[in-house]
Amino acid sequence: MSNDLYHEQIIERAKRSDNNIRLENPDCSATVSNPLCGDRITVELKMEGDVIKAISGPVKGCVLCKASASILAEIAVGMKCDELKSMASDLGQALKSQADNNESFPKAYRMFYPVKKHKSRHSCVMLPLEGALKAISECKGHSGDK
Amino acid sequence: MSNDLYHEQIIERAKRSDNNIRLENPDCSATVSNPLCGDRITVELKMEGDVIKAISGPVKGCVLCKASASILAEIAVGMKCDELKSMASDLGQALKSQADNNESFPKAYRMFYPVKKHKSRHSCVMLPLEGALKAISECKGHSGDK
Amino acid sequence: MAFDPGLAAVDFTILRSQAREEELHYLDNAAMALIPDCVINAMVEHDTLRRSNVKRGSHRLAEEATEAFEKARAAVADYLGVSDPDEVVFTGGATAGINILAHSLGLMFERNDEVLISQLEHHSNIIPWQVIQQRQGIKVRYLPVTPDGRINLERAEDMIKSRTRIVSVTHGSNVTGAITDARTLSGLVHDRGAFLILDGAQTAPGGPMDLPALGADFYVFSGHKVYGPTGVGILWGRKEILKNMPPALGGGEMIQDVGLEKSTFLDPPHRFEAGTPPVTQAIGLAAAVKWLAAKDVKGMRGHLRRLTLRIMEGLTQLSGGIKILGPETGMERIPLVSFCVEGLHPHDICQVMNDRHGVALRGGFHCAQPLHDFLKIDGTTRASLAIYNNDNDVDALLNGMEDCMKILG
Amino acid sequence: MAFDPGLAAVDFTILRSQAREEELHYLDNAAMALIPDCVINAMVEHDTLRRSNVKRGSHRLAEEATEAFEKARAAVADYLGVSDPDEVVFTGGATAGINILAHSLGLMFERNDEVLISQLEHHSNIIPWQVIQQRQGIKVRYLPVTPDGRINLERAEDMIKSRTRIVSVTHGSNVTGAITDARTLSGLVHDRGAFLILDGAQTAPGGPMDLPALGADFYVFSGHKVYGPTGVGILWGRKEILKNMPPALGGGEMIQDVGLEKSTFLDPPHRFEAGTPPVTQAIGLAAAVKWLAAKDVKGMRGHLRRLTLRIMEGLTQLSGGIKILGPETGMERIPLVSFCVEGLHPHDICQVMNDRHGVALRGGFHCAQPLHDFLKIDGTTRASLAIYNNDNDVDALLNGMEDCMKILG
Ligand SMILES: Cc1ncc(COP(=O)(O)O)c(C=O)c1O
Ligand SMILES: Cc1ncc(COP(=O)(O)O)c(C=O)c1O
Repeated sequence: MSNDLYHEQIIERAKRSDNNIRLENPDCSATVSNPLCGDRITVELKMEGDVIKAISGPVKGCVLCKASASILAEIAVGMKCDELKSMASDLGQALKSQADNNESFPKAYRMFYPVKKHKSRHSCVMLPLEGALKAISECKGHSGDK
Repeated sequence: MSNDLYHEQIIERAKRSDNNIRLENPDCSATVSNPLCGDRITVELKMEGDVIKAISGPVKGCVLCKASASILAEIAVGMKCDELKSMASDLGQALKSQADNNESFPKAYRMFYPVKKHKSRHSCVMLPLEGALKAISECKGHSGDK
Repeated sequence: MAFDPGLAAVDFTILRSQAREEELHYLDNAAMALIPDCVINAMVEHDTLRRSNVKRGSHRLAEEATEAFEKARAAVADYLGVSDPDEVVFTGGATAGINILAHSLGLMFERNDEVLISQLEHHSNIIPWQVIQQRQGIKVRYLPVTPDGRINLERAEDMIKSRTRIVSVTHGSNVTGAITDARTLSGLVHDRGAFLILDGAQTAPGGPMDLPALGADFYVFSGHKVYGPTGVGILWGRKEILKNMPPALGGGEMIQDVGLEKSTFLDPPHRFEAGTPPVTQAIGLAAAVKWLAAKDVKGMRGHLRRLTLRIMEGLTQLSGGIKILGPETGMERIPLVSFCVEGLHPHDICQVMNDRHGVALRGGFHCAQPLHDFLKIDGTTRASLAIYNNDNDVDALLNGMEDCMKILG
Repeated sequence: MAFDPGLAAVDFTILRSQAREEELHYLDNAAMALIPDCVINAMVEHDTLRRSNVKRGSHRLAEEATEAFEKARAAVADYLGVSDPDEVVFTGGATAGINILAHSLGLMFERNDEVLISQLEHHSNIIPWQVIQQRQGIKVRYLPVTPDGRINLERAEDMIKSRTRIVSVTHGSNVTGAITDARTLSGLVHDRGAFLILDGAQTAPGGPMDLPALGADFYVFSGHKVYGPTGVGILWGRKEILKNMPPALGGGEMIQDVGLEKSTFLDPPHRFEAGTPPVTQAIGLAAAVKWLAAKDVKGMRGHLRRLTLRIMEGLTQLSGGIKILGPETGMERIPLVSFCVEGLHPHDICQVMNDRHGVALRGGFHCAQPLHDFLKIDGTTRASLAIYNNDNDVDALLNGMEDCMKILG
């Protein structure tokens, strides 16, 4: 059953996610959307130097996008910007790779292995990470350090 | 052999035609061309009232066009404008008709029966007649009578 | 005798059991209909026997290809109920047709001229006009939509002004299913001296028609939605208007004379067919409309009306709050149903319906974002029907939706 | 071992003896090449198994169709020697490609900007620029042609001015057969900050290439001349330029966000693919270039060079005054030969060659009227070769021409 695109773990994760908590006075935020799906997600961050201290924001999206956002909310806190960046890049690579196992996926995202075969849905999984990276880049833009 | 598009009678007729005699002081003239082929023909007329007195003009065209022009030069003299017009219309109809004999063709043009099957070449046969009709309409335009 | 969709289904390899392993309830026909074997065969036959360029007959293949191509034009004219095949222009699709119109008619616009479209247009009938607006300072205005998803024709009378040159609207909405009353609208449009363009992408599949009776000046549609091939479409226009319209796209086979400074052009339809046309696809399209016209079209229409009604009633009965867009049950609509389910994303619905029930649906904005903005909804799920669909497909849809709402809800 | 055209000919139903009763020496390949069975089969397979609209995967068929379509894009990129498939835009043909460029780049032109083309262009690379000229007051200028039918690149240096935005020329002439030295020209063009467009309609059939090495910014070609289907073509462009180019044709599948006043667009290639693309034909085109690439392309080129030479030498030896256009024997040319026979009309030649000898030629202006005006000739007869042509075809041509001149002369 876990080769189904929408397997239980993902659906449960998506249902559990509460995506409407807003941060007060976030340091930065970004909204990204996927015109093909109509997914739209706003990521708000609180930073301490290079480290993510809090993350939240409303998600309007499909099950994959919600589950992915929920995982991110759980694991991003405490991460450095670079770590997040390389995790996003690993996930992107893993989705595109030819390997027929889930080992190249970042651990927290292994449940998304069945998405691999569905190219048109890769962006649903990636969107929350893209939002976070975009928020970070706004942050850096504002604070002036590169 | 006479079901060949280019049968001997047509080729001979085209070869015999001398298409470079020009009329002195024609009453009217018109140039028509067929952009698909590059055929171009100028028809010059001398009129007496409604009757064609002389016809000539340069033909740059294919065998079908030349043969058709040569026939026209032979039979047009003495014709009334309306007669020419209805002959042109008859020929056009005959080329388009479904009949499998040449009886609907104006007598002088029966040699063009095999062209019927070749829609793209109908215009080669029609071009000299169209030139003559255009010349006539110019004539009338100038003399003012309708 | 009742209409038997099975008599159409057998014409499609993809619908015969051997072709695919898993069940297929194809309800995505408004995006693209399946293609019957005889249409494929007509194209294969052309490509293997008469393959050649057209419009000039310098050898036998070219002559045969040209004749087949022009016969295809005549077959489409027949299907549309139009007496002059020269009013039928082959294009790449409905989108290409509207772009040709926007760019060609655009050459005749003056600053501050207006084009009136509607809020329920497909993007293909919005963006081309916005491009002309940006380039030439004309104004694009929008007829509003009624709450039940129809173009509000009551507003047409005062929105069509003396500066309105074009009214361009969908003949049948790919989202709400509403059908535009073209006769009434064309009267209003012509009273003001404007032209009426109908986007027929969703109405052309309905069977042979009497296009002149609609009163429109132009009508476009796509081959792939009328059981024909991709890569081809039709632009129909009234001869008198086409004759005075400059071409915006140029190339071979549409010119009279080419000079270094200026060129002159052939009469329609060739003037608007720049370059080598989609020859094989035109022949396929002709085969498709002939195939459709030979079916029991009246029976098909009744059958599809009945299935549409079953879907609407069945969805309404599901608990969980399904909202159906468009005209109410019983009102005229094309055979499609778009709906929203409170709290569920259309893509999730489509995925579960596909994976667990073999039902092919489409979810999202259906290329009609302004309509969704107006209705304040984030996307819809759409089931759209074609001649081969049957009660089984509707059962699969309704049962599937029940399951879907349980799983995702 | 010598290249055996028979190994290609067997791939074509139309060339296998059973298919047509009469002999066929098809020498009209520059207008349209024949299509091999495997290309037809690839399209039939797609239409019967994966028929669906693309760019959105809401169900299995749609996902499979989208994947096949994007794989086709990658196959074309491979054929062109381009590393990024997103630089490959599917169009309706070469003509559609140039029109897209003219209209899109046209949106970026200012009054008095210049576009430089040449006197040997195909109409498809003349009319689109004349349309923009008329609409926007830009200036179209013409590079002259040398007596042996090449674009005179020596004049390029002073004709490309600071106001020149675009240089758009044929890569291989469909009349003279001359090949344009793109590398040299691209240097001159880029020195002046302009863009170079190559019309590759006649060079694309030459086999897999290294497009980036030519230095051009854009390259267009048609499917039907590379053994692919009608109704599809390719526009290749450098990513950086495509990214900054506004779309001139609008519709579905190319938008980011549609507002009532203004819309934003997707990145290339989708930005330039408005509406449902020619899905099945794109897949056919990919099959065609893969088929061609798998042949002994080097052998084919040598073989076609040899046949071209035989035609040139054979025609020269016929008494009656045949004048061959284009580069002299031995100089590089694409495998076609256009010629004039003193006193004979090209259509008469084509008709007799078809009726009496089964040779398919093309006669007329070949959509290049300005070239014919420049050379002061009323039309030419053209024999053009493809991978399946053999010495038999050349014999038929040469013997036929001898007969033809006897009959008509
Ligand atoms: C109402 C409507 N108009 C236009 C189109 C565009 O058709 P195509 O994408 O075939 O050009 C569609 C198809 O999606 C449609 O539904
Ligand atoms: C040099 C050249 N350019 C452009 C074209 C136009 O190609 P198409 O008619 O397929 O658009 C042709 C084909 O005739 C050609 O030979």
